[in-house]
Amino acid sequence: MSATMTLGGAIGAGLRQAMTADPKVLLLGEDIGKLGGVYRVTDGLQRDFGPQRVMDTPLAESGILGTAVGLAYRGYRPVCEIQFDGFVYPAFDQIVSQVSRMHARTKGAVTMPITIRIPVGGGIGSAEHHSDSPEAYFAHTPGLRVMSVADPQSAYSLIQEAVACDDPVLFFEPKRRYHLKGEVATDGAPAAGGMSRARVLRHGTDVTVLTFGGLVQVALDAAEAASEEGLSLEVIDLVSLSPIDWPAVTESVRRTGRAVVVHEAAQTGGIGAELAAGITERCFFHLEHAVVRVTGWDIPYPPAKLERHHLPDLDRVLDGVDAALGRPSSYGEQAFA
Amino acid sequence: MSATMTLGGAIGAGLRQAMTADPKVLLLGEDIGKLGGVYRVTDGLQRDFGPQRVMDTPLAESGILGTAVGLAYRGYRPVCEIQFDGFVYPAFDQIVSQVSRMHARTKGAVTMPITIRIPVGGGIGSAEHHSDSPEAYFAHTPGLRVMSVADPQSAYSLIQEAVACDDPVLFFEPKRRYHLKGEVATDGAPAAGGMSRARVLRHGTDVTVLTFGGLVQVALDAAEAASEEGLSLEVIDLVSLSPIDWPAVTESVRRTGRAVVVHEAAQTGGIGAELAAGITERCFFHLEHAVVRVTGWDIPYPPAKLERHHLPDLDRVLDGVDAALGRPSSYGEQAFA
Amino acid sequence: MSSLLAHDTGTGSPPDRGDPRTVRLLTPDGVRQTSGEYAARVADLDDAALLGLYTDMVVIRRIDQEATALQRQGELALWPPLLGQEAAQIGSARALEHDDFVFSSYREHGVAWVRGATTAELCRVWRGIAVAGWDPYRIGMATPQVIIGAQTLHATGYAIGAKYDGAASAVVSYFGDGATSEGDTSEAMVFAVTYGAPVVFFCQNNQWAISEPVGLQAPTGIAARAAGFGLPSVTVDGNDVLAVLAVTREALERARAGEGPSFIEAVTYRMGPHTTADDPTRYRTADEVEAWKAKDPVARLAAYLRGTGALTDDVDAEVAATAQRAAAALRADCTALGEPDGESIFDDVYAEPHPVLEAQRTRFLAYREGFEEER
Amino acid sequence: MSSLLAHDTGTGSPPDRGDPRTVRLLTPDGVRQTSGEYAARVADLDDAALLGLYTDMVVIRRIDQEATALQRQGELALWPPLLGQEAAQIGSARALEHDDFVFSSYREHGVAWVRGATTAELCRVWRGIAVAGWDPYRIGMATPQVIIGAQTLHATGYAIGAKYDGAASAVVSYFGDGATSEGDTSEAMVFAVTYGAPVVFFCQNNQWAISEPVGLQAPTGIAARAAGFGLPSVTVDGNDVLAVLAVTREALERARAGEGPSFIEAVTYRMGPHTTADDPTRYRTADEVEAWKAKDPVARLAAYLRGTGALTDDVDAEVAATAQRAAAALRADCTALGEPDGESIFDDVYAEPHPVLEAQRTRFLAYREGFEEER
Ligand SMILES: Cc1ncc(C[n+]2csc(CCOP(=O)(O)OP(=O)(O)O)c2C)c(N)n1
Ligand SMILES: Cc1ncc(C[n+]2csc(CCOP(=O)(O)OP(=O)(O)O)c2C)c(N)n1
Ligand SMILES: [Mg+2]
Ligand SMILES: [Mg+2]
Repeated sequence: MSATMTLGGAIGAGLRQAMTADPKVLLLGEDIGKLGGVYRVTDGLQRDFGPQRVMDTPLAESGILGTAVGLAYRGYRPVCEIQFDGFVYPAFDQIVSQVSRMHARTKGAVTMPITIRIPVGGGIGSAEHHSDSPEAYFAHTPGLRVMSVADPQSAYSLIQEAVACDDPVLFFEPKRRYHLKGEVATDGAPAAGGMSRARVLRHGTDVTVLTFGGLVQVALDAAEAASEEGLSLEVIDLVSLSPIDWPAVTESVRRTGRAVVVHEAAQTGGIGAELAAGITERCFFHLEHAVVRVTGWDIPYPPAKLERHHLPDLDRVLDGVDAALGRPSSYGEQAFA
Repeated sequence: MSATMTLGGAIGAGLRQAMTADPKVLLLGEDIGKLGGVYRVTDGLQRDFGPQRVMDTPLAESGILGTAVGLAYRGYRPVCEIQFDGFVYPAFDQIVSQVSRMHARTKGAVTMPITIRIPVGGGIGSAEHHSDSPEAYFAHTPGLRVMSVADPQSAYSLIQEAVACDDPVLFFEPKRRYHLKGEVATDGAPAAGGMSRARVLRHGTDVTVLTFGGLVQVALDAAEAASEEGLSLEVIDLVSLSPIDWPAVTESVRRTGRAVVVHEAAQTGGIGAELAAGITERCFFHLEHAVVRVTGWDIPYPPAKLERHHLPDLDRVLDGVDAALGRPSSYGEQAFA
Repeated sequence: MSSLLAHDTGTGSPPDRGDPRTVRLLTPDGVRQTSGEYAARVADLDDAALLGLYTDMVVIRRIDQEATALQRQGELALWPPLLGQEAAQIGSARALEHDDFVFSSYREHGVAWVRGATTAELCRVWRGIAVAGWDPYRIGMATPQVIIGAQTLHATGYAIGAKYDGAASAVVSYFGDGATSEGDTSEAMVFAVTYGAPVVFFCQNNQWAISEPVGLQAPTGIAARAAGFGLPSVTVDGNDVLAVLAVTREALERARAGEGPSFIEAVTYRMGPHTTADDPTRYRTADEVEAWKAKDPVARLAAYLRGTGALTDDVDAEVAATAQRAAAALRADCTALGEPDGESIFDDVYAEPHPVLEAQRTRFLAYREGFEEER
Repeated sequence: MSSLLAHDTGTGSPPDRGDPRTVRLLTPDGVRQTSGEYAARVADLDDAALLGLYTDMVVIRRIDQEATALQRQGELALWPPLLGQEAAQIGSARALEHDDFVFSSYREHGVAWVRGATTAELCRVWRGIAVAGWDPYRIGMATPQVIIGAQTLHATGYAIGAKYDGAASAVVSYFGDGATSEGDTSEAMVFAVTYGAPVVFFCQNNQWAISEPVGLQAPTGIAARAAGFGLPSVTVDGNDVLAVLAVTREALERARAGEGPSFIEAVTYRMGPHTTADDPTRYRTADEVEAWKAKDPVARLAAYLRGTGALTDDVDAEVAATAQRAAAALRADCTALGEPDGESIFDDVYAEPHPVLEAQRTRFLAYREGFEEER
């Protein structure tokens, strides 16, 4: 069976599937019930599963996560929605000190199969605190898994895997892709590989472009544009940001000898830093050039009308590719303090 | 003038100096008044400056930081103490969404000269949540400055610079070094370089060892041990973790061609990732080997009796140095997933 | 704690939510209460003054309407309408002195207007060209806060600072019913009480936090919660501009007199959507909205002023013209707002030099230059 | 809200803090109150049962003392003494049923003891060999929580789950006076009320949060704060084991009957230091400590039982011997606790396979091997 779905709709369908499969799965978050969430991802679920399994919560993110910890303690499998990326920080303590550590703390006696769904990133002309990319904070936190989806099929399959996973999972949903439509197979096993596996979306030989979530399409577009100039880019959707699928990354970069990492978050200490460090550790003698980072600048997310100056786009990806190839680019000496 | 002080005492003396110099400086935190803080860093300050300038606060870290934002708005220069590293997370939202963004948000109209003092790190046999190293979270956050001190003289000078800085500063104080004694010059200009400058503590030619805070002495000891084997290690105390003093780092690594980064925090996404990425970007053609990371493992901080297995020590630093030199070490192929 | 609650009903009409303690000085039909403690606090308001409040409300409603239209036309990215909350905002803001300070949420256009924000400044955030509309120190009001509840602590800290300075300034923090659930709001009350901060917590209980009814946040009421923290706490008819003015004056007076913080729950209603991106028909009934129309804050004052004869058709036409001029200015100023240069995103991130960011700026400029050359 | 407060004084003796609403069933001199609502709730406790409570308190006090000694001798890294809080902990814990669940802070050794933690389990955390002492599901009690206030939300979530399961289980969350300031504690009350969670918030107001007096956290009182959130809230003499048992039974009954959450403030005193690392003479007077000695919870019950004749010198010697055996077991079990293998730090970080961490484990093992070879 298959159906055309938006990315948001696919997550909703995946959640419905997960709730049907396991009565212990329940959702909690702000406005997720009657309204179906501000992005309508949970549309219809409260109607069909009732207010106990789709809980509109008080407006308190620490409360949502702390309550989820207790529910998990009791044997439930809570799926928390944080309304926007920028609103996850009030829950940071519960995530970093409780959710992530409970299994280790109790030597495995207590599992925390909590999924934390977060609409993420910019490119949608939104208000302050509605376009953050906080994934690096969580990828640096032991005990958590972090992933991001980029297309409806992955969204449908991987949300189910995330919910079924006995570890806590940060599940980032790129807002700018919510309305993207695609064909989704709803039967059979989930997409090959599973939630911790990267996916090579385009094979290439000159440079490996690594990205995830909202910028996957940008990278693919850049690869298409580059091919017109005779350049062959390999594009990898990392999917999993913690753990990173190193075998897949390593295999590709050893082949191409050059890597460009693309993300929206600030450069310093972003996922790109870990990728650059880890790639260099694993592929040093295969590398023709330092790993190049094409990222958001080290600034608070700018106002909507200026976000295009902040966000990596096709041209900035190509600029990074130029840098990786040792061609003229903006990555000159003076670009590094 | 100079005096012998512990590192903790030097911070207290620096704070006293800052409070004397500027009546707008005030301190707030839990137990910092009558008790003088659990590490006695603020000992005597409430007695001498009164409870308005040394405020014992209710037990609420978000409250402390949010109140500091308001005080800064009003023209004060608040110095907040977070009692232990692991208790900063409840304040994460105020730090990341407010403190760090207010100056940019208001186009410079409102400054946030807030210093956030945090006793940091392990090695002291302490309880859960009392040995965290959260610096990478803040170094990834635009708008913040992050620093760590390692000796009494730096502590004395740099706490004053941090307080005088018009930007918010995370000021990490390594707990395991609080009782370290040293001679502190209390007159004259602050130590050359200032708070954003790294310090070369030991000159060497074979490998550059980069570290900060509680592990500076470990690195120096390792360098001493290595020198007995005829190896010449350069040891750099980064001091500033955001911004990193790239000119100093680059100069050294270009010379040695090899770098080892040492920190206590989890490896994935730690400061070491940014250093490895940034060094490789700047020194790729000078590097003889990938930058090696000697860090805490990707685990929640272990119980006290096991912390020695987690923390980089002299031998693990030397193991990393071996890896950087291409000698046999634990950093074989199989050590990278 | 119950002694801390203000109990003056100020009216004989049936109270909202069956609560006999709601302060009201104007009935929905426009009958003014002239006796009692709270009435005395606004006894100085003659018809001219009331006409001033009325004008404010009509103007801000018109501005709100125009901004909503500007959003529909693509000139604004988003707008959170205040429709229905004019009395709560104008009444409270008009109680403020110049040296007072406001920390608000995102819907307080009426407060900003009274504090002196220009029409251009009202638009900047929502047009997406800035994350702040104005210089806070110029108008004595912080820029809109998006993180729910965060500003309650800022207000408290500012108030503590004002107290330390020996200033006569008081601080008002505006927030919604939903915000009362956030830990920050509770912590703010704790800090305010502990330090006796001259801060007024002004909760506009507009019945909804996006799609969530207030009963989900505070099934047993909001004002009582504040009283539990030790704050003098009062519930006021938030659609009664006079009553709102009276209770805010009282709270500010208390603050300036060194008697510490207090809490006001203004019971009102968000007549429109949460923002222009919201569809309230998904979560509330037309009947409910209709029922609240009967309590319209502007109509209520109009009815009273019609009764006294102060508001004639001519006067009302003048007020409407004033409002229309404001709306026209809003439109003109909004559409004239230029877009800042891209490079400005690097400005003001730090107050002091930051070499890493400056290097990024260099790269940005090199990139842009290279890019333009290519064209 | 005041109607939600429990008002049974249970005694004619002058109340603590001048509060006529503090529940007390045993005066400091050991006179038992036998009439009134709360007395009725513990009317089933005959002398034998009371002797059981007495034994619990003596034993846990002795264990606490031994643990403190073990810390002084270097066998434990740290210990947070419960001295003075025996009645609050034993009285409340003895009200629990097997299927109930506890989420506590770090000082609740008495509660853990009653729930069935072994002497070895009491030591594990403080000896530094684990960050949790026991399997929560075995004894129906979560492991000690260090982050102040965090466990109040866990308790609420667990209670919501129990309610969804249709279980008769109730949940108790223990925390201190200081914890009432944390946003999490307030949010927990909000969630508990909204969902009618069968959870009891049990605040041991021991007057101090390290060096900070309770007046810094809640100048106007703690129980009223909870009442403001809509929780039935009661203040109890926390040094009166009978009264504590009575109010906890009431709250648990309410929870099990589907009547939702409630709040208990047990007024008690931390007789010792905050932890063995603390020096309380820096922040409080000897007089204060002396004054509280007169209200000693163990002595009080002893006085009563001496009066009824149930506690003779012989019986007391037996109790002391029981306590001594527990202390000896604690010492033996503590010092016998082995140190886990270093490699175990990689265990259980994840429940499912994690290649990056497993590679680090490989590196760790390679390092250790190489290191051992070198020797
Ligand atoms: C910390 C945080 N969580 C969630 C949101 C998303 N959000 C924006 S407005 C809103 C509802 C606020 O309701 P209320 O406080 O009653 O204010 P109102 O909008 O009614 O004026 C929510 C949930 C946010 N801005 N900040
Ligand atoms: C979030 C957090 N902040 C600070 C601390 C440090 N700390 C440990 S115990 C304590 C005082 C707690 O006081 P209270 O809640 O009254 O409990 P008590 O120790 O009196 O039992 C503090 C501040 C902590 N553990 N967690
Ligand atoms: Mg509202
Ligand atoms: Mg206490």
